[in-house]
Amino acid sequence: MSAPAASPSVLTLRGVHKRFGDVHALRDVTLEVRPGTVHALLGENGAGKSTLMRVAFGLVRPDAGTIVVSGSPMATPFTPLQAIARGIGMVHQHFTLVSAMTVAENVALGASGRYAPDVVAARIRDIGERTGLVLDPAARVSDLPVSAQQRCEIVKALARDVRVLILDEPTAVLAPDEAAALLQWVRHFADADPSHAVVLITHKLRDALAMADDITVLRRGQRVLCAAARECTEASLADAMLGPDERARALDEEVVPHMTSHDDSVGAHHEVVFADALDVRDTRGVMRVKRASFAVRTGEIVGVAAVEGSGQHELLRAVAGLLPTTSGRLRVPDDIAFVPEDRHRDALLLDASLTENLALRDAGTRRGRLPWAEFAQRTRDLLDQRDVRAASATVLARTLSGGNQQKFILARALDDAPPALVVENPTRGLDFRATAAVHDALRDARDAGIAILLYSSDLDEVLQLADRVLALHDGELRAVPRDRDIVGRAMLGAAS
Amino acid sequence: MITPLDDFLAAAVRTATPLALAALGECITERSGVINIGLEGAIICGAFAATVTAGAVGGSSGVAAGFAAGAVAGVLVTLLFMLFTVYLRADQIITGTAITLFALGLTGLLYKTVYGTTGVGLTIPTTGELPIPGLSQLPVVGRAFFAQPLVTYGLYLVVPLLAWWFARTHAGLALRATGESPDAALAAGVQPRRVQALAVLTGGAFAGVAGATLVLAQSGTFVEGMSAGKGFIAIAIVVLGRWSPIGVAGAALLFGGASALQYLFQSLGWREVPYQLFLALPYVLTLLVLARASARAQAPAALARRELTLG
Amino acid sequence: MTATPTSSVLAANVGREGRGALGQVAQVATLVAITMGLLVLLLAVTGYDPATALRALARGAFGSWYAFTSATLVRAIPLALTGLAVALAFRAGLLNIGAEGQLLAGATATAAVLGASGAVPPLLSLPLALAAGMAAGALWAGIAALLRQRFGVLEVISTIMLNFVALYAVGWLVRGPLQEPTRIYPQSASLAKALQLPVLLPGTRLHLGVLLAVSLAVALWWWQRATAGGFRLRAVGMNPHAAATIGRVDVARVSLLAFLASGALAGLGGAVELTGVTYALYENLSPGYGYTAIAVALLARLNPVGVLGTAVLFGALQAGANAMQRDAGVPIALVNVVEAVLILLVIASDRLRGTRAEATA
Amino acid sequence: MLISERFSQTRTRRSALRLLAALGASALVAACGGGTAGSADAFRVALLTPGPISDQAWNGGAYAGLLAIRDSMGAEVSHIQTKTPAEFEENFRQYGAQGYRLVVGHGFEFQDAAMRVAPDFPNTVFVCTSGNATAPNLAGMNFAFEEASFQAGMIAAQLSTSGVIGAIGGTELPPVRASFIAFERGAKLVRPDITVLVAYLGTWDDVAAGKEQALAQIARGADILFQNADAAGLGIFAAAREKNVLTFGANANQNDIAPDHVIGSVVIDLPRALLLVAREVESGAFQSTVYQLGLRAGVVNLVLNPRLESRIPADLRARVDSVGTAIIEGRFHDMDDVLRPADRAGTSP
Repeated sequence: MSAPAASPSVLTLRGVHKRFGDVHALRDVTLEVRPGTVHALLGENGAGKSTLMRVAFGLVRPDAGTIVVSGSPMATPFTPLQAIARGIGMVHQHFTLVSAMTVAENVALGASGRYAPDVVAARIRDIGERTGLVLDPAARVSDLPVSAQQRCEIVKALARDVRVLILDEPTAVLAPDEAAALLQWVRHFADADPSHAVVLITHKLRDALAMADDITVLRRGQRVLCAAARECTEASLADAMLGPDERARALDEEVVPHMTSHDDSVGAHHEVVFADALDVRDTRGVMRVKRASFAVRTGEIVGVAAVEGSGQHELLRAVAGLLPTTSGRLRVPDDIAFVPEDRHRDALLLDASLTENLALRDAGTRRGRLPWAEFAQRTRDLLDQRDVRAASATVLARTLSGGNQQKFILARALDDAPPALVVENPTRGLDFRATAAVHDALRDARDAGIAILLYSSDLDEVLQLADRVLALHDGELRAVPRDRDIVGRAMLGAAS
Repeated sequence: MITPLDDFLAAAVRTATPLALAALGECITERSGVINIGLEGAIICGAFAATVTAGAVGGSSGVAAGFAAGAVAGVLVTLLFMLFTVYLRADQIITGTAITLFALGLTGLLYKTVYGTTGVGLTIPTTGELPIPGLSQLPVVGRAFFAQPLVTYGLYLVVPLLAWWFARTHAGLALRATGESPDAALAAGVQPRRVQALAVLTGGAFAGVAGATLVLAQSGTFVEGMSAGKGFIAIAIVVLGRWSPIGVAGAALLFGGASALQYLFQSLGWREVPYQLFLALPYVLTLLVLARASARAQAPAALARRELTLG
Repeated sequence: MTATPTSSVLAANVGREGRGALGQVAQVATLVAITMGLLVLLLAVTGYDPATALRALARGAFGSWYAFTSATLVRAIPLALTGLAVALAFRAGLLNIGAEGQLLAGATATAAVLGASGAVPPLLSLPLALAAGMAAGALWAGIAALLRQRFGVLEVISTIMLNFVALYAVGWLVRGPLQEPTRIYPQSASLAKALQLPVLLPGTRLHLGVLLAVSLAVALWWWQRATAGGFRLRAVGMNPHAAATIGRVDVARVSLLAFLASGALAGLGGAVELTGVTYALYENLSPGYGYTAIAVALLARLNPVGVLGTAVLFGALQAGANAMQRDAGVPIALVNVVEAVLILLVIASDRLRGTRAEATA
Repeated sequence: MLISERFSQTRTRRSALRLLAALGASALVAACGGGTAGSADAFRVALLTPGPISDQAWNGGAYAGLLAIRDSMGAEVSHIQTKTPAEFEENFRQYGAQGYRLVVGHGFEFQDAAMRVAPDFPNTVFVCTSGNATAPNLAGMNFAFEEASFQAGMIAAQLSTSGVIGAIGGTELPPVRASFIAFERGAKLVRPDITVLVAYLGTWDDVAAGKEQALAQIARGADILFQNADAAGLGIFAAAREKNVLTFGANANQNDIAPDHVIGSVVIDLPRALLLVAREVESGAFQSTVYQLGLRAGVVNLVLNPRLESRIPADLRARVDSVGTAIIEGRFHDMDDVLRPADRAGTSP
């Protein structure tokens, strides 16, 4: 415990418990944020970081625990409005802006009484001058680029005289230089006023060590570490985040496993996917991929590195045969498999059985009666062989955990050994164990000779898995060496 | 000199009044992301409650009481809809259909219970026209807009007030945000459920007043099923008016005008055009307008969505 | 339950509803019982003798062979066909509220074809007329389908609009082009005996339509469960994005076909009602079958065979309501309340169960 | 399992089951033929109306007739409001099967169904108002509404100061159209230059529509309104009251609905008409025919409102009465071309 006398904390969460059904999301978690500091909240996906902060912001009602703001406790339950009134602001990982409304309207949202656009606009400009977070108050949010939307989120919080700012993975959607600028600003905000503080939710050790004063680490809903940043090292944090046994695996993963010497055993590396001067427009007719040329060969993973909205969404769908190409040449096998990033939206019939979900693959081309008995058998085989934890083939897809859903989706895609596979953000939202399982499955598929085109918004994941890397910037694709710095610059469009 | 145009416009405004009331209420409701197909039920309940109350109280205070009762009845029947859709998150279309069925049946049943076989006749006190001195003498628009029952003048206040409220109050922002993105609204400190609940009930009150208007400012009597599809017309009006109060008022006037055209044509002796055409015209018009892309762009993004928040 | 290949087929399909057919029937029975309890209360409150009224209700619906076949089942036929229409559309994720208008379109086309079919032998003209009814229903639904696909118009709104347009169109037609030859009454010419749908059981009004409804329901049930096309329909209804992305299903095409098929079923409902019951086109041909159909489909959990059961239930309710007015003086409007309460109870029980399931998930 | 899931408390479950059992029992009782109301040999009369009997007009009048049969003949009566052709036949058959002796379908729309049903129930007499079909146990009953409408037109024309009068109908049904033509001819007889505005609402229930159409006609100068619109007609009275013009009631005596604005009503004495046929049926004197009931039978009358009667000059009154006498004596032929041959084919009692 830190000494309370010198600097009473601006935000304290004590003994927070939260269960979702059978899952203990948070167990007796305590967090103290000192004034004028940046407090990094570290943990793997699913460790409970976001949930904890949603508790602090009144979005999640805890089963037990107290929340104290600037010395006085919050009456539980409380609403985000009450949290805001007490000077807490939260910027969510997935933006919570109303895209049909203007910046000013979004900033004003949540207050009461009369809304005067001029006053709010002046305030936004004022904040812009003070902080460098410049925005056009009259712009519609839907017209703004991602980085401006992020600024809008922060300005929204600042406009309410927020003293404790909670940022949930703020750099996830930003390009590296934008991310760096943002973190600089965060440091500046914390230093500007002794009543200020920032909670930075992240899973990036580097960011935490570089920017934070204090670091709290959560693992599986429990606090496993709370220390000053200067007392921590990457190794100690990794130990805390992953636990001793899993850390070993994680370090293994850092080693690039795919040896080029391995190539000969696969035989002739013919190009399974081949694109030449490919143009792709999105569903609204906007050109998103321009003259892309590349190939994916048997037995390799080609990784695409890009910041959000660079055209990767369209590129992957064009290759998967789901989006028509405008011009250029594209040669892909008919039975190419696709694993989309949004499991619930694009990959599963949540209210159907696993057997029916298996049958969904190729449902568009089947005729006549469906061989349900065969599907059921294949589903059971698949559950056994691919280590998908499900009670039976007849359970609803909804009842599976996220990790098992993704394992099922991947297994389904690989079920009849397709020559090529397109994968998009395959581990989004998965915990460490499930992530490792997905990575293993992808490498196994690659080793079995399948040509894989992979995109991940996590540059580290791309570098971990890919044999070759393509950087995509504003629709323009080029091959780059597997070097973090080079790739990072290339995806921003900087000359190499 | 009173021209056929004057009369036509006056009839259009009169016919538009209950439609505009119901549609403005539905506009509020839909802006919060809920579509209330049970509007028809709220209208008929409002009409019935207004009939019973105004008849029992009598006189001009009876009219006032009738309007109040109409609003209360509209709220009560909509409360059922609200509990189902906002709190149980039941399907809005199906619940709304059931509510309409429920209200039409219940009012029919209660009407017989209260008034027996002879009905209520013309014993209900009504509001008359209340010409505004000066304004009602204006050419063309004078009689049409300024020689109407009080409730119509109420609309002249409500429409701009509502437009202002949508755009210039934080409550209005909260309402629109809830209809666009309940998640965003929630994160900004708005309570989407509460907003939707209040919006739906407000819509019910408006519909109830619309029903009361049918009785107290127009017919002077109650007839089973006298809402005659006006709730559905109001939903079309909201679409046609692109979810904005001014637009809704204009669209209501257009629908009123289509009906008034039928009266005008027949009274001028032009009976070659089948009256069904005039009755169907507003619906066809709405369908045609819907086919224009710009109309849909205004629709609240979360309209009729069952899950309130995605998180 | 251990999954053998054959049982798992069934489980895969039934499992989605989360419980067996027996459980569903039990649930519906419970809800009907609660509704009846509320009915008794309502009758007592409004001053009618519940015992007399309920006896009349039972007698009107099931009291005699005649009542069952000619009041309950005859009503159940259009309810079943429109119920199948709604169930099919809902299953595909289309909120087709327009079965009423599609039914009217079907009846109108049937009347027009039979009116103009003079020289064609009845054996040919009757099927032709039913086909015309289906085509007209599909066409009427096609307007909403087109608006949805080309312009993104919510089908909920467009189908409601189209119901009113259909109603007024029929009102005009029976006073205009389709009016009976003497041009006195607002109705089309009454059908000659040969052009009427044959009565199935002598001494009753039960016509051939019942066989059509039953066979279509069974066929649809089988089709949805066993065939690729049926699975595509369900997949699109459950999640069009996944159907397109993983199944590579042409969602627009499946939606369009489902909408057209739904309209055709409702249109057939109108055609069958005209040729089997009313024998002429009237403005008031439908007492709102297309709206009741929503309840029929929902209560049956969109199961085509279940639709048969709920159609009979609602047919019995309405037949019983007629008897309640005849024999106990209870206003017929009461049946609306009963139907509404039943729908609300179904929704409530589903949602309460759903919320609990979500809470423990 | 499901029930226990839904009602975790056994108490609730038990009562639900009890309710189910009670329901099953009542169905069983009904199925065994128990509980049929009334005795088998009572004289039973049924009425089917297309609209609500609270309209104080066409439907309300017929219901009054039904009650008159009950009260003066001690009959058991039943009424049902039904709007859908599919239900017409069913209800006819149900009444037939229950041994009703007389079943009245109140409107032309019931005729087709009655024709189909009548042969199957030879012991039941079916009567359709405004109908013209006959069978051994099926009669039509036409009301010469136009006779008194003609008289109403005469009064309207003379009382009008503007020279414009109006007539508003629900939908364009044959008897409505015929009476409007009679109204116009009566008016023109008195005042050849009179303008008669005719309109149809397309509905019998939409009161607001009735009022609006009335206002539209009043705006066109009409100061006397004739109407035949049932429930929607109430809106026409409301408009008359608001704009202080005179109207005529129709079908039933509507003079009291707006006592200062209804000059008189073209009344169909439905109680009288229905009693007439009911007595014939009961006594066995019924003969299949198309009843032609008008002034002569005393079934159709122009009943003036005593409060406003003084406005009608004596000479006009005499002229109206003389037309009435001519009609009763069969000397009036101004409407012969309008009415259908079938209407005239029937006998007039």
